[in-house]
Amino acid sequence: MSEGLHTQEVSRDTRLLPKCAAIVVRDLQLLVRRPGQMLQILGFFVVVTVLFPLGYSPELGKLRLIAPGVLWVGALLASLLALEGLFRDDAEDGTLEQWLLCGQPLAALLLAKTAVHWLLTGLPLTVLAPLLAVTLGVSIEAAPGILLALGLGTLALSLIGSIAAGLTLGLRRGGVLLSLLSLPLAVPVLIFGARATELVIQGDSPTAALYLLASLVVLAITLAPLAAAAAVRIGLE
Amino acid sequence: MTPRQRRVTLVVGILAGVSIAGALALSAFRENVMFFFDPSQVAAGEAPIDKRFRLGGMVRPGSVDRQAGSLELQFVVTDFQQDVPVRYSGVVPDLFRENQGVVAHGRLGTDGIFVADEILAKHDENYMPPEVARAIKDKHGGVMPANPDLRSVPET
Amino acid sequence: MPELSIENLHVYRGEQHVLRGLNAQVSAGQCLQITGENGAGKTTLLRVLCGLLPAESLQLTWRGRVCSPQDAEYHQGLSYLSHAAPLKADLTGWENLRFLLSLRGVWQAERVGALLERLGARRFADRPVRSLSAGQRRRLALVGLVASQSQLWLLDEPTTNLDSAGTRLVTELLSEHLERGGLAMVATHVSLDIAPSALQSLHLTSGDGARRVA
Amino acid sequence: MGWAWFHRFGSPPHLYRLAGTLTPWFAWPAAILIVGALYLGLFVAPPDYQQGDGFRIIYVHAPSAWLAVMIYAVMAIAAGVGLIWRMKVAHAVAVSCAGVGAWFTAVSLVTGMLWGKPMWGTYWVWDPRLTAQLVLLFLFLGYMGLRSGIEDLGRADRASAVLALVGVINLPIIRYSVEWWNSIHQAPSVMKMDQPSMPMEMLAPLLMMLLGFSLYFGAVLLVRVRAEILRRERSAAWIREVLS
Repeated sequence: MSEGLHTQEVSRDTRLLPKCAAIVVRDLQLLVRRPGQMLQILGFFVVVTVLFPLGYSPELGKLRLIAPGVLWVGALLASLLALEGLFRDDAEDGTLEQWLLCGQPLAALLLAKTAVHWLLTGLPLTVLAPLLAVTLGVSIEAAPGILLALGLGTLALSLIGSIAAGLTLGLRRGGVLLSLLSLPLAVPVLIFGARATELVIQGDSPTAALYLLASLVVLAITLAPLAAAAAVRIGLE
Repeated sequence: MTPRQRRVTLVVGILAGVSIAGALALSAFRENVMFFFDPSQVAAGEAPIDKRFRLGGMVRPGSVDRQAGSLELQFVVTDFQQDVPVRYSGVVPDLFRENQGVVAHGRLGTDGIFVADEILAKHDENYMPPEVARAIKDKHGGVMPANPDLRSVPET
Repeated sequence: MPELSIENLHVYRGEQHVLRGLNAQVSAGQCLQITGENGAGKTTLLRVLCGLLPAESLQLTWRGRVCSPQDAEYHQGLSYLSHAAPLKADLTGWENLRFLLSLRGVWQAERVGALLERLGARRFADRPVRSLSAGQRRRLALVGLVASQSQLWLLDEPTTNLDSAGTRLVTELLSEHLERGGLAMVATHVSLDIAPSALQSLHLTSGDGARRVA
Repeated sequence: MGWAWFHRFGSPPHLYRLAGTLTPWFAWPAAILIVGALYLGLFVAPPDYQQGDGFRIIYVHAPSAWLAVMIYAVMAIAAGVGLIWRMKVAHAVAVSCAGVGAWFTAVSLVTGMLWGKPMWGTYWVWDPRLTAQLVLLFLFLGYMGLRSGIEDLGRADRASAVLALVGVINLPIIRYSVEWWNSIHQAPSVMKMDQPSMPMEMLAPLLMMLLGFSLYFGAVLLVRVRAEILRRERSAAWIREVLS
């Protein structure tokens, strides 16, 4: 190696965005190698939703009434299931440690990580939801509203859940704790999301509830990565 | 970026995020989560036909008509200027009484009858001894006003 | 003027006062070898200096500036290699290195290629890390370390899982790093074959903190 | 210079002694106020014109509901101080709050349910404030659950502090839930300071009870903080001096 004094002369790219892009590319690569986790989560969502007609009533009229709740509880549980692995693998093989040492704001890196996580779990859940809604007697015309509500809602859930995922890093019974910690924080998302979905299904305008959901998403994008960064630092000690 | 620039970016980012979130929440309230109308507005044709909204007012004394042996119920909601007949099927809350505040969720039919799918008895926010309540009612022609001024009540 | 100076370092792990008032200085071109029995706090010391563990008290001076061990600029100048190589099992060695080095903003394909060649890692760089032996993973991690071009190396047992040729390679890389004006803190019991003038050592004993050995 | 008191406050022996001295100053007034308020509320205050004697449960329900929220706020502030200034006794205060807060939340829920039976005809109604209170209970339980899951004390302190601060976002939600959902639960009666919608003879015991509960919380907190400090500093030299 023929470099001279490498200290001051190293040309180091200190921009943040290429690092976030590297995280996105890497997680997509990982998904291609192991699509299992994502499929498991989608399967879980489908099973939970389909159990309701079997356990409650096959009458579409009745099912339509509980459809918003069923969809949201299913999506919430599926997101929680997915969140368990959000930071765990990276923490176990030591790569997450390197994120803390790369000289970039950890919160921004975690935001990128959470965004790609949503892309790989929350978005597929969202796309699946209108189809499942049809099996619950909901008209396909409600699809755009359901897509919007669940899209925003799952994004907020992923962001909020990233805090709990950081806090429970490396703990025994981490999965149970993750649910206990996330659920209270997820209550507003659930309320506004289910409300928006209900209004859509009834054929009313869900605008107000969607605004509130969007407001939660923006707030979560702003604050959750900071809390998650603090949590991850503590979790890696 | 220097640490100082980072801190400034962070603070600006948080402020921007929180204000956007606040603006979105405000637009939600401007949208009005669910429309609320009183009987006068319904009579004036301001309420939408065949769209869910909330109807609020007092239960007109003597208007409650219960079908014996069924949960069918009919009564009239009034704001002392206009009346709206309401039909409801189901269990009503205990505080649902004549001359009490009530909020009904449902749709207005083309026949002018409001079909409710949910009835909420509006308990008023005032706590007072019975004799004070009597005194206030006496002053207001036998009806509890929406916002009684307790300081104006004579000692009993 | 030492590039790195650590003063009054106190660290508790649980109720144990692991490091009690440790002081150390490292100048450019110097290597500080950390020895000590198991549990004496070698790994703790390195992790505290990375900002991965909180210290009860620590005055850290880096390039003449007092800073926190979580400072971004300080991090840009340091590389930490822990016991385990920080590699994703499902990615190939090449993909792993590209990610790690992109994260630090120093990815240069030819340079990494040359380093892989030199560390004898070229032939397995395209295989998923899952299928590699511990020694092969360590070689990949060493490529990442050198390619990150940091001035300060913090190495935790860098020679574990390596054969004697690999161990020699580590000391060789270390010597070159020091010659270029780099600094290193290495926790190891292997005697490091580098110029005596560039080598200091620090012996940690559990119980009464650190004693400095010439 | 002005921060000397702050650092003195942060020293475990000082806080330990201070808490010991202050405890009776909280405990006795608390006992007197609570007994007095119970007498006034249960026997002297007149029955409500609509709810009759049933409304008297407000004298336990409302103060414990306020206290639950207040304790969460105290916990979050202590946790924040501990996290930012790395003050260990602040973490000890935050930990001590969690258990008491969970109890007050549980009491407010149970009394709310008992009140709900005559008011709404059922023990449980998914009314916004009841729901928000339930969520608050989950937050307290999550806080304690997280702590019990982490063995290292320092890590448990910091992790639970982050959770407490995140949970603070929940407090405004409780606060504004009445407007958000606009339901059948009464709007807060006492907060309208210009014109309380409750006559003095009904209001006075309520305020007395609130003050009594707050002082009681203060006393319990001081005792628990002392215990927590003893537990944390058990190997420190000053403990032996104090105990001998």
